[in-house]
Amino acid sequence: MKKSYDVIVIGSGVVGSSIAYHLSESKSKEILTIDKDFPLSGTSGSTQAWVWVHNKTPAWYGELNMYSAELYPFLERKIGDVEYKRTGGIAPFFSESDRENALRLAEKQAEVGIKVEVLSRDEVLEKEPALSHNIAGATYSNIDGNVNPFRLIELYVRAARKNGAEFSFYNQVIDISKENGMFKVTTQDGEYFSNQLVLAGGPWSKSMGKLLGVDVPIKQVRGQIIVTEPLSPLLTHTIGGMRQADNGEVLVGYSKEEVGYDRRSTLDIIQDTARMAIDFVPALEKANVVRCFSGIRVMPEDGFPILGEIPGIENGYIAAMHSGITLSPLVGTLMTELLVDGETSIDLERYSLKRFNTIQSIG
Amino acid sequence: MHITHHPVLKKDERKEIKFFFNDEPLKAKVGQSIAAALMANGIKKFGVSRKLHQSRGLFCASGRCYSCFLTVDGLDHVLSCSTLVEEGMEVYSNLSDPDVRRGKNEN
Amino acid sequence: MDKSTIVCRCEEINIDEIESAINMGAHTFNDIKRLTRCGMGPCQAKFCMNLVRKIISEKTGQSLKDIKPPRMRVPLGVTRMSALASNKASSVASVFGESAEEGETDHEEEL
Amino acid sequence: MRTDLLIVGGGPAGLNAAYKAASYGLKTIIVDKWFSLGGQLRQQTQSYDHLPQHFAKLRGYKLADFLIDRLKPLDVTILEKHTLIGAYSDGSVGVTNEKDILPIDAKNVLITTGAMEEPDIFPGWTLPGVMTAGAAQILINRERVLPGKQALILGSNEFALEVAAQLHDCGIAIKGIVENRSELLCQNEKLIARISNAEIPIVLNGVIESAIGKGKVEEAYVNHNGNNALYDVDLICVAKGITPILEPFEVMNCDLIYRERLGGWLPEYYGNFETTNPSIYVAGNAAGITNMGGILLTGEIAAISAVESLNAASTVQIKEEKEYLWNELYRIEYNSVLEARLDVINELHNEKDAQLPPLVDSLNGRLING
Repeated sequence: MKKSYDVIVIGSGVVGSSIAYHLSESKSKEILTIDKDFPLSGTSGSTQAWVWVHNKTPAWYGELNMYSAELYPFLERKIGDVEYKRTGGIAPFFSESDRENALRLAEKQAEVGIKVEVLSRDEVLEKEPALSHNIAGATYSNIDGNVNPFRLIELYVRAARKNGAEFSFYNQVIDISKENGMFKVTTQDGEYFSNQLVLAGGPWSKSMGKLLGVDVPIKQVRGQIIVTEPLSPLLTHTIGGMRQADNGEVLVGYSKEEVGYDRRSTLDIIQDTARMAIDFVPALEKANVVRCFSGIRVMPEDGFPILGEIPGIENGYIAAMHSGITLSPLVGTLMTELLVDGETSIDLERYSLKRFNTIQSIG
Repeated sequence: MHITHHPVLKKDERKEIKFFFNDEPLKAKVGQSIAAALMANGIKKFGVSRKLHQSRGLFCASGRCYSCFLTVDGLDHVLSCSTLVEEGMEVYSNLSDPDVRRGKNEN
Repeated sequence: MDKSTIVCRCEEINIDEIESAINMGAHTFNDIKRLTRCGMGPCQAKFCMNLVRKIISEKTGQSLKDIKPPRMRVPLGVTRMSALASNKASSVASVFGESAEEGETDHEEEL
Repeated sequence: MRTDLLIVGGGPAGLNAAYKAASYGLKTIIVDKWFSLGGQLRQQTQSYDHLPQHFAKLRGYKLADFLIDRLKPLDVTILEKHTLIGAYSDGSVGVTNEKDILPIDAKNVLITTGAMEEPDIFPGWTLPGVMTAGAAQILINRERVLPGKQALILGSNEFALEVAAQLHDCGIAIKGIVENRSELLCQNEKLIARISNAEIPIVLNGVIESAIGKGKVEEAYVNHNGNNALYDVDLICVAKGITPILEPFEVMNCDLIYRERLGGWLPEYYGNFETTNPSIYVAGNAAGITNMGGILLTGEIAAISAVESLNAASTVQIKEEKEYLWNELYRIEYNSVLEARLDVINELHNEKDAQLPPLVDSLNGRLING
């Protein structure tokens, strides 16, 4: 392995791998991606992996997600089958009083071109007959879908490697400093130098930022998921709270707890989640649950992605966000533009770390 | 085959009952697991694996390997090594993924 | 042994597939599991655990004492959803609630 | 549901622990995943030699009956067909009977879930007719069903030979005991003699190349010293040893440790058999693979620890109990197992800077001095 690169990306989750892949496509950079574990061992490997747009608000944030979702079919043609399916997304509501909110959402999203329909109970059940007859209605959009996160990240890494990008796994970054204008990244396996540095550490972004003297205002949020055995085809859409994977497993979960990096499954949340599964899809009561898992989500303090240059750190960049699966094709594209050309086709000003005003010192 | 004369254990005095496998009537002893009752009738293949469609049957008999799944009284994927056979029980091979919408709970 | 010999009975993953994942750089059971689905089926790696650990050890030279078992989770054994949901009246929040308020920021879609 | 002691697993370790704990007045619950208590003893028709002094020599299933019957007058609640499913965030545990989940708030939890059989692989090992030796034993002795007519046994440890002999006695023709090493693993001379008298062939330096058949095993190729031979068999029993069951410890957040001589990964524990999660204890094969005497005694030691933690007996009683039990363990358990067990205990006490119980400490010395 070399010692010196044009770009070092720290973190090989869905965001870091996508950046490495898209950068490698530009054929203009020598790239090293370093991960303390292995791709999929963190947040990106413990997700339902919806590609979800329709009720992301405000509309400008929904728009960003829409652009990214639109990139998936093209991405798949380049890196291979990631089991991306534009199933359409259904977000059911159980009370008629929610219809007004739903209509308002549809109106707002229409302004940026996201088509959201507000469905009656009968319309929902026609689309998705397994849903409970107790629902009052749902918002629906055909832009939503899902992807196999295991395939997605594996293929990002494979494609990037094919383009010459290097990866170093099970290699914890211990220190970052600047030497003669270059970043010096010290890891448990050695020292590496680069001109540009991208922090893509997901929930670990905060501690990475500390190495540069920068506060990255994110929280860790645990989400617990239950997974059934593979079932005969039951759900055809991505439902707000669950989906059926290609292999027939149904993944259910919608919990959030702030418990740091604790990834245990607790019976309290698992039981709530099982109840929710049956409330949404009564037939699931007969399904066998095979496993549960939990993931630590990244949650920027205001909820929106942190993307772009790190203020005060020349040639330092950050990409930390919730919804990394949905956003990864677009984020990889935009970060590549930024690192290669210095400007992006979508203005990232609103997503800059600057908005938090939390720079402590220049590392 | 049932063991009628066990070298150590006393005479088997368990009552005989009838159950069905793929609609065929079979005999079992009270207190036997479904898996054992099928083996007693010479049936070893309980179903097929989901990817390669290879034959599967009893493997660990301890409720841990899940190779012995069967459909029992309308419920798919019942662990047959740890479920007791009952009079009149209707048991079917495990040939496909469970269909949770089938039967009485359909909404 | 024939590389097409099954290691994981549930997901029907063979020696070759596990070795490919190791070649890609995965050196722990959990990482191999996510790449191959080995150990993700109903038995949850109970039977392939030590078989896979042995393959990792042979391929990577790591000692068996350094190769941890995969993460094991609730519910420990296959359990009906109805049993899990018993004694519970309320369910967790739904995705719809997230969009109900304009500017609501706590998006949580990709659980 | 509240209790002083929740025992997960109603095999010999759990049953013996329940008796001891309840004798000192601890309100005790046993949950067991099976229809009936007794664990592996239920299908053991052989009797055990190395038992503690306070046990009579009995066949396995009779020993189970004895252990269960003596609980009857005591305050022990038995929940059959219940399994541990996980832990709540308040520390209570959930057990399920596949219909409901019952939360149990226990002051102490003792996990005696035992061990599981290790598989071995060869092309065709997933065919019906290939099963663990334990499964075949369950079929003949608990279910009273013949699993086949002609069998191969893969592996040559004591359990492999015991099952081979029992299958033979039930009328199954054992075509061979296949061992890939150059000698038998079993060192029990009586058992080896039984195999020899039964004229069961032993195939050393042998491996099963493949099992073949349509829908079930019909034949198997065995490679013996480089030559392939075809065996006409409908049953292959895999007996490659056992390893502690781990998943209850992982969900209870107990740290694990690896010791080959104890069967692989197992929970770490202190000299009182408490795991790294306070008030969660371990005993029996789950605490390292041992013989029946070791299983019974560790259950009892763990029970005494729970009794001690609740101040349910006098210091003198506790001391006497422990002295007797540890001395018995020293007498009965194989040296290599006891050494490895003490090593686990020493390591954890060192790591946590906790003082070793004097008895354990003295055993360290006795083992070193032989």
